[in-house]
Amino acid sequence: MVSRIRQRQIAKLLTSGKRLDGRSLTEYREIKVEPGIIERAEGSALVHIGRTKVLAGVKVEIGEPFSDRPNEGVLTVNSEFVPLASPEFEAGPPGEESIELARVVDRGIRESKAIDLEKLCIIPGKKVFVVFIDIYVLNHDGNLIDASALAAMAALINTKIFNYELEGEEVKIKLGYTQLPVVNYPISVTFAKINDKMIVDPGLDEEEVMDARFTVTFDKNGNICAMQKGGGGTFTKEQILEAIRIGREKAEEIRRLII
Amino acid sequence: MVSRIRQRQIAKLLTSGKRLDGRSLTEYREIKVEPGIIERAEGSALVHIGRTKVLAGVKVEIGEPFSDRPNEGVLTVNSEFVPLASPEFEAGPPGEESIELARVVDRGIRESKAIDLEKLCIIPGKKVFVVFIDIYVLNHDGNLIDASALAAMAALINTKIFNYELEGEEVKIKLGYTQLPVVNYPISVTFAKINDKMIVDPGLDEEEVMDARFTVTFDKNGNICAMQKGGGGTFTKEQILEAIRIGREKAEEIRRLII
Amino acid sequence: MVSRIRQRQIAKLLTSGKRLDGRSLTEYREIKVEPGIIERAEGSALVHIGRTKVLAGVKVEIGEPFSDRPNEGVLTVNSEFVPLASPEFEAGPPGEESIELARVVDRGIRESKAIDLEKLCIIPGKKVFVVFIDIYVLNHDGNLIDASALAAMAALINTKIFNYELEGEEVKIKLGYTQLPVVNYPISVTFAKINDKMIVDPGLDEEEVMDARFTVTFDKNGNICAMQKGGGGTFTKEQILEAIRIGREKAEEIRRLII
Amino acid sequence: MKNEKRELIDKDGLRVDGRKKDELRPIKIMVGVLSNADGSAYIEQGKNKIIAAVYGPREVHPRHLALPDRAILRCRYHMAPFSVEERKSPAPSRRELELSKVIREALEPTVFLEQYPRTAIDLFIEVLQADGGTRCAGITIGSLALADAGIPMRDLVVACAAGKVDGQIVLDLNDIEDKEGEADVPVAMMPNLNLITLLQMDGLLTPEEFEEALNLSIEGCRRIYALQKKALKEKYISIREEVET
Amino acid sequence: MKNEKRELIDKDGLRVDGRKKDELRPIKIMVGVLSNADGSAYIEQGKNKIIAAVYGPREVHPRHLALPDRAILRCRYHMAPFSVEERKSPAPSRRELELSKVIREALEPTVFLEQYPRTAIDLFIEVLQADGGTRCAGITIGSLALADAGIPMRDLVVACAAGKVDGQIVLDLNDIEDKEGEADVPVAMMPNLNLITLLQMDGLLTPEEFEEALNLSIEGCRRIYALQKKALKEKYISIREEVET
Amino acid sequence: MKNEKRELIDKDGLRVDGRKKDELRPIKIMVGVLSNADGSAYIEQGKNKIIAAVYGPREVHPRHLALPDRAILRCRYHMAPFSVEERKSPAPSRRELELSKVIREALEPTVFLEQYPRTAIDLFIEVLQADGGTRCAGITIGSLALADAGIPMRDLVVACAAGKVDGQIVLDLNDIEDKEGEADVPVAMMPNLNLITLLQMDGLLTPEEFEEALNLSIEGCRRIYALQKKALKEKYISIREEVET
Repeated sequence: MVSRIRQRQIAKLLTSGKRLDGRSLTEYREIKVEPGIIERAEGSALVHIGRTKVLAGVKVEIGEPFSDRPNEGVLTVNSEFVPLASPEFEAGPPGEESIELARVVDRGIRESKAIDLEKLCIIPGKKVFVVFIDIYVLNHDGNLIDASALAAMAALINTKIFNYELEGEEVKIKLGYTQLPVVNYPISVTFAKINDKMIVDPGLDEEEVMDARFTVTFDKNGNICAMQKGGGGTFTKEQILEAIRIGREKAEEIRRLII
Repeated sequence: MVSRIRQRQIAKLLTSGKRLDGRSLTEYREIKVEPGIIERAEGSALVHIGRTKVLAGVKVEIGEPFSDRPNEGVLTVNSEFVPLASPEFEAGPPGEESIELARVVDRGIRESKAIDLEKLCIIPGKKVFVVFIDIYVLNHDGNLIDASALAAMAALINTKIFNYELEGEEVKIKLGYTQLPVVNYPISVTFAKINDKMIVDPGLDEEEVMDARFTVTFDKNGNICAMQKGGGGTFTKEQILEAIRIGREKAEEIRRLII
Repeated sequence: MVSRIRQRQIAKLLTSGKRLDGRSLTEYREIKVEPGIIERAEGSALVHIGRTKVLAGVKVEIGEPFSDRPNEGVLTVNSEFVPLASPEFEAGPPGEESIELARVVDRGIRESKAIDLEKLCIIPGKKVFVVFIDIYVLNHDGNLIDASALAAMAALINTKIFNYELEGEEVKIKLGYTQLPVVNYPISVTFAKINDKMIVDPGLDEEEVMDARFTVTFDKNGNICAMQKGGGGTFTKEQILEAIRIGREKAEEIRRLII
Repeated sequence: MKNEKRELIDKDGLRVDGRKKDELRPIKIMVGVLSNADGSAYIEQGKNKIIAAVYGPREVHPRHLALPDRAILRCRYHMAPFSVEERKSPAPSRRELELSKVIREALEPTVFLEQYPRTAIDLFIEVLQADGGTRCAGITIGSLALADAGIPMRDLVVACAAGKVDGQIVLDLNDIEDKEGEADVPVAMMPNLNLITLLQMDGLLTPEEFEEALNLSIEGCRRIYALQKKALKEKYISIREEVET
Repeated sequence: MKNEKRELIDKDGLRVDGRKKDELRPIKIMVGVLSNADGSAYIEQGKNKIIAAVYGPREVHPRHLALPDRAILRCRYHMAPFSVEERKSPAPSRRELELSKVIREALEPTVFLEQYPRTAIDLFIEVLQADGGTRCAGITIGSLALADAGIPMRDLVVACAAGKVDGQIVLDLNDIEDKEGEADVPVAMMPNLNLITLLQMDGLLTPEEFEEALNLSIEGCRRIYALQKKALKEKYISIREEVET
Repeated sequence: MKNEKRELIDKDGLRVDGRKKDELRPIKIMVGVLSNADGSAYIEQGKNKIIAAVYGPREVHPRHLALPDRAILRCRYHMAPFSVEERKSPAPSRRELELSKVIREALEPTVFLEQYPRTAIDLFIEVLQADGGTRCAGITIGSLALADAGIPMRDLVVACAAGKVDGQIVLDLNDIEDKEGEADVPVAMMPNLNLITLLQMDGLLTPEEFEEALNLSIEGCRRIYALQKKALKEKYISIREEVET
């Protein structure tokens, strides 16, 4: 836990528009994207935001479609806060933070229709491709949502599916690979509110003193495809609208790192 | 926990044939049955016994029969002691009290053949209706077994199944509904023994001081279809036989509330 | 826990080549094998090593083969440390000791090809016999691995499968039984190291003071088919090689008890 | 969301259930409906039927979860197996776990947690029948159950969603609109303090559409707030009547 | 229960295993069969093979379960995967959880729990082979394991079922009679105090038939009680022999 | 294991990945790769990509697990869902639980646990990509992560497997060799003290073949030990450079 002294220090700096690590209020830490580092996965990417490290891996398998979407492939997003990444993380089934993160990332991808799921149908109602995105947090230094959403998208862009042909209802694997049909590029931008100041990309020390968190996800056309408020604090309407204005620009910048 | 003073008070009153709330030893609290309150369920009923409130919902789905009963539908009874209902209840998988309750209710329905399960067969050995009875305790003020058994029966009586026709082995839903084939009406009557006195329909304060509990379930013909002794106390043979005599009358009275 | 005094006593005796119960360092306690005691199981055996008692039961069911072994039956080994067997055992899902034990027993049987799994294929890729070996520890007085491995093998040798014939893809059970095709007889021999002395078949009191444990499993030809070091201590290469020399002889002796 | 299978707004501008675009569903709220709980409330909003109960402040189990300087607020949002079209397993789903978290965080800002150090305040929300917008309705009665339990609060919290259906921004989506519409924006707020305590969104909206939806949600919240106050008042009147008679 | 597929009582009044209506299956009981447990017992009743062990009085984990004024009695009834026709998953089923509860409550009345405050007495019953009537046989040896552990008791507890098969009331149902018969009434009692400690019933009986079945169960209990005492005595004799030689 | 489908060693004595029989796969080791952990290390060995982190000595939760006279070493070996051909469920498998145990027991002998009574030292090993021999590679970097965390140790622990492939004893089996070969012998040791801390075997070997495999494993360990020391040194050099500049 960051001490109260640290908290006062962070808050005081913010009133003069500064942050502990020298960033401006609307400045991200350095972002680095390393796609394709897990050769055995169909897709993968390691994203660094400052010292935060998140690895996303994509596996593609053949499975059944949902009964109400017989012509569409299936997308599932799962997230693991492995205890290696932080002294606060514990082994065991995903906690609420991890589930929330996975669901926010999932919504961004799903609502922006980032994957053309109809192209993943093999036999309508019977066989489709199931895309598993597994988010693996390796080092938690704040802003896991943005890092995870970016790693997931970079991994999807990087994903290849084996070619196949049908013999009756049997799927026969053929030589070669095809790119996963990625057609939109949602990008999450997360804000923290500390003593009524809005800052972008909170580091862990800032998250520990923040009042509340707000994530907004933009698709490639600048439309909003997901939002999530977190933490036990509040926002004014004006703060939300300002965050959306700033977030839209930030999303544009970050998107350039992956396409 | 009811204090020892309360316990002595309850016991003392009982020796003179009285109870804290003014009831006689063989008198139920007021029973109210509200069928059909969950429109989205195939059947439902809310039962009040005094301040005890139990909601039962019935869902009907298509599933597979048991391999040793290929011509019969499937009945499953589940009970949830949701923490909303009592400071003693905890979230999580059902505890032994909850499992016992569900199994006693289940036995009463099953052994009295309350549902004509053969009428729920769609394709022998392959497709049958599966009837899920979910018992939801909303406020626990004693005698959950009787309230739950009654709510379950009232919900079953109230249950409608969609009409269907077969196209080959596909089940096509048609317009309209048919009543679930309910052909018997088991009713549970529960007794508590406190200082060698037998009382009917124990309230929570009485349950907290009782030595043991005894439930007997009667079908519409006055036959016994389930029994369950509970609690770490004992009964004499005479107490059991007396409880059966009284219970049979009580069951008749209560049954009139639902048919 | 055995007190330090006991530990010193055990260690001191060992330096003069003796053990608390009078055995030599390479001597097993009395071994007794009672096959077939669970008539309802397809195979079973109760093994006593001293006061250690382990019951193994075999059930055979029809199931699906693994997709990479379409022509082979399936073997699964499971072990339960039921709380009846020791004050240290707790109810619940198997702990790491129990899982390790089951996996070591499994490896011995699997790697020695003790069961001719191809003979357990009914319809390639679709239906095979699944052999469940359940190891039930009834009294834990040390050396559970050897007792379990022996009980599992004795139960397999004792296993009969119902006769069947195929009607299309339906399996019809016929009169009579056939012996499970057991073609090899792996035997485990376990050593404990206490103060640099190697002893065979450690009793519970010896296990409580041992530095490390080493199990080696031999097939009927004297070849090694499984090994497992356990415990937070070490071995020299010479100790391992000596254990193998001794273990090979012991395995021969023990094997005679079951074939 | 978003498989436009049928027309959700007709040529007269009316929705599948006959409502106008900025119209709430019929709402019925009752406070103090359960005798065991320290506080409780019940809501019917359209076909939603939801009940909430508060226990606490009370001792924390396990104890190491207690905080030395304030109470912990815990929340469990849960759906009855029979509350939805296809029977739901009673085990909490990932969706229920997420909603439990965001509901708790929507109510936390209003509770004076520091008044009850080392205790827990437990809120249980049970969805008995679901018809779209259950998280908002759950927050609306959750804050009433807290009030009914006598927990000191800065303000009530009230929640309402707006969304986009057939290209138009509408208030308080029902189940069909939620599933087949284009976007859903659930909002919770403290109406007197004008502070947003829950904000989520899924679907696809331009920033301008979002602002319109946000404004409409806030308007909906204000209307439900009036119903909240009325329900609280009715409870107190009935208590006064009981006391006086 | 109750699909009358075959004749369960033949024209000579004999049952599928050749017994008369009021005849128990062959029973073999042994006390003190496990070296680790504080007390243990083993029974074969028909093809049932069941073993029970008691540990305690011992420390309670987790500690908050301990009671200041008496011991807690805990019971786990569990079936081995290979004990039944189709392999049973080792995870406890709902049936096993219910039986664990009623068995505990059948034995609780006899134990002087107040003599061991803040401790636990653990009874583990493992069904190695099941042939109908396992709960009763489990209670019968459970009370012997308690006695063997030196736990002070008011009386032994003994259990036996009666039931209805082919229209007739019979004693001590085996697996086939239990599955295909019309009713089963398991009863446990403290024979010297004449008190019933377990009573369940499933099937369909008139009150008169029930009374007949109850009386027959009690008669069965009395006969098994003689075997219990004999088994206990044998244990003590063998100990005395050990001591004297 | 052991379905000889293809030739694993060609006529020139080269293996499927072109290695000679006694040749290790390319190995890259880095120490101190994670900022949160007290110690960490990363290895690539063939296509294996594995990361390890140590937290501690730290407080033990739950507390009753703490030991009065020494630290407890805990170890979790875990595979990422995407690390293997077919997606692995994130819940720990029986294999992962066994490996966690043997890895812990392979490292325990080297740590001076008695220096930190009542604490826990937690080692987490995450297999990001698996290519055969992950337990050995995990031990190799596990001991580096312990060293990086400043935990006092008797020696490093280093691990390597040998095995039998196409009838020949070879070093450091890759995934294909592990699955299709005849035997696998993973070994861990403290190289300076010449003590074996892990030894497992599956497959089929004569005692003579085993001895050959054991000797080859030990030889492999010694070579990897040199790489361990180099990686540790590089970490310290880079720290010194940081400090000095």
